[in-house]
Amino acid sequence: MGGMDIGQDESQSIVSRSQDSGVRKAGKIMSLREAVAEFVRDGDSVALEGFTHLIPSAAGHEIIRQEKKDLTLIRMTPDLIYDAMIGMGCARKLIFSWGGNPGVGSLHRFRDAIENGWPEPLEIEEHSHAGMANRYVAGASNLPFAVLRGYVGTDLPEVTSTIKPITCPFTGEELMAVLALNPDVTIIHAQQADRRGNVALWGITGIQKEAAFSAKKVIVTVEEVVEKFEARPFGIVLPSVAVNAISIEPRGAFPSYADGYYDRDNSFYEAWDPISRDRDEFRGWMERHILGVDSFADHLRSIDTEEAAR
Amino acid sequence: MGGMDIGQDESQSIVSRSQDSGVRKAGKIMSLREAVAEFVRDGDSVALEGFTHLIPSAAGHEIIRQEKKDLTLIRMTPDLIYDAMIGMGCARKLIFSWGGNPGVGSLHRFRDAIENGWPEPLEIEEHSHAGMANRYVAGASNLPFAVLRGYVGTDLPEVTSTIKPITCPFTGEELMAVLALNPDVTIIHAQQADRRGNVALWGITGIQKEAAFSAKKVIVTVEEVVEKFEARPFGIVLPSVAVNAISIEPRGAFPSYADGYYDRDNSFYEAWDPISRDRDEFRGWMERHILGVDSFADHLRSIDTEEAAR
Amino acid sequence: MTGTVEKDPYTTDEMMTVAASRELRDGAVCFVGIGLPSEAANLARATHAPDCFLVYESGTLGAKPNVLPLSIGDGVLAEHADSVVSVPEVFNYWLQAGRVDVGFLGAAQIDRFGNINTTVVGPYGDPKVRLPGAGGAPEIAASAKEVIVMLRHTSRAFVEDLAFVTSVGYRHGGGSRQELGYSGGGPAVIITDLGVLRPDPETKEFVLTALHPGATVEEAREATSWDLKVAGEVDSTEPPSDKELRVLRELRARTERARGTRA
Amino acid sequence: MTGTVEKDPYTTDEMMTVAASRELRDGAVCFVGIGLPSEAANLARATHAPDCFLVYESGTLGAKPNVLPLSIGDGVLAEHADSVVSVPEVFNYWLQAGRVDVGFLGAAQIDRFGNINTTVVGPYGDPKVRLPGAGGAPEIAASAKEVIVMLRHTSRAFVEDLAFVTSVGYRHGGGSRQELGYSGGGPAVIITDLGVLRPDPETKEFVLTALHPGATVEEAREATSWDLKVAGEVDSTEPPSDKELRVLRELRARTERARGTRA
Repeated sequence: MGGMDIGQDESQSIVSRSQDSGVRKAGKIMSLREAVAEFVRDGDSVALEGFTHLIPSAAGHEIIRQEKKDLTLIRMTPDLIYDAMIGMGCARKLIFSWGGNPGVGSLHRFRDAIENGWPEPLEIEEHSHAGMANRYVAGASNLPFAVLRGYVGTDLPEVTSTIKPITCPFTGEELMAVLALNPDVTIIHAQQADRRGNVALWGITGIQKEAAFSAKKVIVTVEEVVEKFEARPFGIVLPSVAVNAISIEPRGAFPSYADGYYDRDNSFYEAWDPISRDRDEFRGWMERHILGVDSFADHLRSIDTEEAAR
Repeated sequence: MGGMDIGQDESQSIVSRSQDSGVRKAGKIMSLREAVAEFVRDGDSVALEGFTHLIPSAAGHEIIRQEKKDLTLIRMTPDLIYDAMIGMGCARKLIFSWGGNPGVGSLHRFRDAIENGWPEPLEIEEHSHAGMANRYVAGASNLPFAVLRGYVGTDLPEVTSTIKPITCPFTGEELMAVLALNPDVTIIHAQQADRRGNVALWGITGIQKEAAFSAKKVIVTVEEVVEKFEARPFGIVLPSVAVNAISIEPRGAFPSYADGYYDRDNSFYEAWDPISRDRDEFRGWMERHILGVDSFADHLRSIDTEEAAR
Repeated sequence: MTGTVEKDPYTTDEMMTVAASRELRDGAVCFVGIGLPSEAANLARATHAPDCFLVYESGTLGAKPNVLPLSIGDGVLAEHADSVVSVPEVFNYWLQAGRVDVGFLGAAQIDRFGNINTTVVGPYGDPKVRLPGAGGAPEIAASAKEVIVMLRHTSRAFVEDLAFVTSVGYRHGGGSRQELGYSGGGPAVIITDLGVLRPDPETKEFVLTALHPGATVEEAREATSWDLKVAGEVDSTEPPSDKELRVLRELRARTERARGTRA
Repeated sequence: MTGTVEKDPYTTDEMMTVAASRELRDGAVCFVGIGLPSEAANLARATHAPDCFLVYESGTLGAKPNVLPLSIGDGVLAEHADSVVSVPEVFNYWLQAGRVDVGFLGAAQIDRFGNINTTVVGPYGDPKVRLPGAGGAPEIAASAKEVIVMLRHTSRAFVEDLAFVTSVGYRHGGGSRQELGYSGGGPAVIITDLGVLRPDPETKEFVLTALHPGATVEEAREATSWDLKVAGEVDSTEPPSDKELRVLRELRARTERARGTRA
C-alpha cells in the first residue's frame, strides 16, 4: 500500500515508525548513492518535492541508476524527473496534481504510461494542488486527513478514492476530506546544510517542509555545506533532527532553479520534448546520460559534452 | 455571538465580510485612537495576540480608554493587558488557553472575575494552546473547524462546547474537532511597517499570522515605519492587503519584548502583582496611568514619573 | 524613432492578452498562472493597474517580476515579492479564505456554463489524451471572487459535453453553482482569440458579447460546438493601444533577453 | 579558589532540578516549559547532554539560551535557535507528530495515576481557586514519548481525586490510557522535592522509588493524600555533584545579571 496506509497503522507517531531507539539520530552526511541504497526500497512510497524550484533531479537519477521498482511516486508537479522515472519503469503508481513539462508541453513518458501502459501500467491517484498540499499538511501533523473547500461539483471525487465528504460537527456544513500523505521517504534539494546537519532553503520553498515532515525518512541533497547560515528573506531551516541523510550534490536541481546558485536551464526543458517523445530515443538517451554514468556530476558533464559535439 | 458564529454565516469568505467593494484597500496609517474608534465596536470579538513577545499593550490601553464594552476577548495567554481590560469591565466573555502572569503568578483581575464575578460575571471558553492555535488556523483558512489529537480523556470537552468528536472518513478513527476562530478584529504589535503598508515581524512570531488572517479586520501597531525591510532570520511579512490599519506606537509592546527594540521589563510584571491584587488599588492605578493619560506614550511617562518619585 | 508612428499589426494572442489585462482593476488581488495570464497580469501592472497584487500559487505574494516567469517556481517571482509563503498557506490563507479578487484559468475544454476540463479527453480509465490535470484550477474556480478564462476559440475546446469536470463554472446554469457552497462568484468572462463571452445574468450560459477586430460572429459560431448565443448588440474590442503593445512587447523582449543569458 | 573544595549545601529546588536534568538523555528532543523544567533542561545541556534539542512551545526549535528565559517569548530562545516556527507548527509538526522524546509538566494537583489538574480547585462553575488552565500541557501529556512531572510534594498537590482532569496520565491505571489512542507513553517519572516516583509497570500507579538525601518515607507519605506505595527497595538520590551545582548556579547568576540590566 506504500504511503497510503497511514492512519490505519497501529503506531500513530510518524517519527517513531522510522526510529528504533527512543532518541533520534541527527541527519548525517553521506553520498547520495549510499543514502538512496539505505533509505529507498523497492515498493516504497517516495515523494521528491520542489514546486518547480529546487527539484531534486540528482536524487531522481540515482533512483533510476539503482533500478528501484514498484515505487509509489508522489509529487504535486511530476515533471522531467518523474517522466524519466516512469519511462524507466520505476513506478507502479503516481500520486500527483499537475503533470506537464512547465512552459513547454506534455510529459510524453507520463502520457505513454497512462494512455498505453508503457513500459508498464501506471496506477494514478490525482488531486488538485490544494488537495495535495493539505494531504502533506495532515501527514506532517500526524492526522489521518485534512479538510478543504474544494472538489465539490467536480468529477475528481468519482475517480479518486482519497477524497470523501465530511460534515462539520458544529455547523453541519459538508466539506471535503482528503487522506493524509505519509511517504516512506521524502527527498528534497536545498541550497545549504551546516556542519551540524541543519538544512537551509530560501526563495520559493513550496511544499518542501510539509513533504519532509510528513515522511518516515528524509533525504536532502544540498548545493554545499557551510559554517553558518546567513539571514535570507523568507528562508526556512529544517533542524537536523528532522533529517536522516544529507548528500552534497552541486547543481543537483539542474535543470530547475536553485535560488542564489543558478537559474532554470530552459533549453534543457525544451530539449526534453524530443528526447522523451520517442520510446527508443528516450531509452538511448537514458542509457547514455543516466545509466551509463556514475553520478549526477558525470551526468552534467556527459550532456555538456554531447551539446558541445553538436 | 461575537466571533463564534463563523461557518453559519451566509458568506463563506472571511475577507468579503469586511469589504464593501470588490477591491480591498491596503492598510493605511492612522492614529491608534482613530483605529480603535473605527474598527472596535462594543460587543465585538477581539483578539489581541502575541505569545508573550510583541504583546499589543498600547492597543489594550486604548480599548480601555475608549471604554469598550461587552467584548469577547480572545487570546491564548491572557496576561497583564487582559487582566486590566477584564478588571475595567470591557469583557463579557474570555476565550483562552492559559491565564497567568508569566513567571510571577496569578492574574488577580482574571481570577476575581471568574471566582467572584467582579466587576461583572465573565463567561469563559477554554482550550489548550494546541486547540486555540488550530482554531486560528481553521479561521484563517475559512474552514468551520480544525482537527487535532487531544482533549480525549480530559474534562475540557465537558465544559467547552467548541470541542466535539469527529470521525475520520477514511480510517474510522475518532479525533477531536474545534470550532474555527474568526475574531471581528485582531490587533497585533509588530516591529516595522513600510510606506506601502506591509508589516514585518521577527523573532518569536507565535500565532500572530493566523490571528490576523482569521479576523475580519486587522489593526497593527508598530515600533516604526521604515523605507525597506532588512532580511531577518525567520521574519514574516503581512502584506498590506491583509491589514486594515497601522498605528505607530513606539514601545507599544511594553512591558513585553520587541525583538530588536527592547527586552521584557520584568520589574513591571512583578509590580503588577500588588497593583492588581486589590480592587481599589487597581482602580486607582488604572485611573492614574491609563484613563488619566491621552496615549500610551503618556502612560509610559506617567509610570516612569511615579517610579522616580519613590 | 521617426516622427510619425505607424499602427503596428498585432497577433491574436496579443489581442487576447491585452483584452484580459483590461479586465483587471487596480488594487485587485490576482491569482495568476504561467503563460498568457501572467502576461496579462503583468501588462496590467505596467499600465493601468500598478497596484495590482499578484499572487502565484508557488507562494509569492505581491510578486513584481520585471521579466515573465518561466515557471511558477521562477526566482523573479520571489525576488521583489512582498512576502513568500508555503504552498499550503497560499491555498488556505489566501485563496480559500476569499482574499483573491480575480483568478485566471486556462482550459483544454469548456462548456456553455464555463465548466472546465484539464484532465482527460476520452474515458478516464482509457484516455485518448491524458492532459496535465487539475493543478490549482479547481480551487481558483471555487474561491476566487471572479474568474477570467483565457483560451483559443476552437470547436475542440468549446464543447457540448466535457469529458471530465475538473473545475466548476456555473455547473448546470441558473442557480446550480450556489448549491455547492463556494464563496467565489464563478467565471466572469471568457476571453478568446476571436472575442469575449460573458454569462447571461439568469441562465448563466455564456454569450458572445464582443468581437476582436477582424473576427466575425460566423467564425465564433463555427469555433463553438454548441449553438453559441450572441448578444443583441455585439461590441467591438478596442484594438491594443500603442502603449499596450509597446509595454507588452518590451516585457516579452526583456524576458527573451533574460532567458538567453540563462541557458 | 583554594586547594580543597567544601561540599556546598543545596536547596530542595536545586535537588529537584538536578534530579530532573539527569533524566534527560543526550540527543533527546525535549519540549520545555518555563521555570524549573527550563532550568533542568538547560542544566542537562550544559553538563551531560550537550546535544539535547530544546523545543519551546513559542516555536523555538533547538533553542540554546545562555541565560534562563523569563517567559516563553523571550528573545534568548530565538537568538541561537536552529529554527523559529509558528505556534501551530510547533504543536502540529513537532508535538502531535511524535517528534518530542521528553516533555516536562508541572501540576497544581496530581493523582496516583499521574493525571494532572492545572485548571481549577473546587467546582468548575463556582471555583474556589481559578488556576491558569491548560496551556500546552494536554498535548504534551498526550504526545510526548515520555513525560517528566516536576512538583513540590504536598498533600494539597498529591490528591486522591482531581477537581478537574486537564492532562491525562495513566487515566484509571492499567491499560486504560491506551484506549485513548495517544501516541505518547505517559508520565515516566514524578520528581518532587522529597524524592522520585515511578509508575508500577502493571497497575501504572506511582510508587516512591527514591528519596533525596535527608527526606524520609514518612515525610513522603504525609505529603501524599492517597496511601502512597513505596518500592521494596527505595534508592537514595545521589546529591548534586559539585559540577552540577556550579553550572546550575552560574546559569542562575548569569540570568540574574541579565535581568538586572533589562528592567
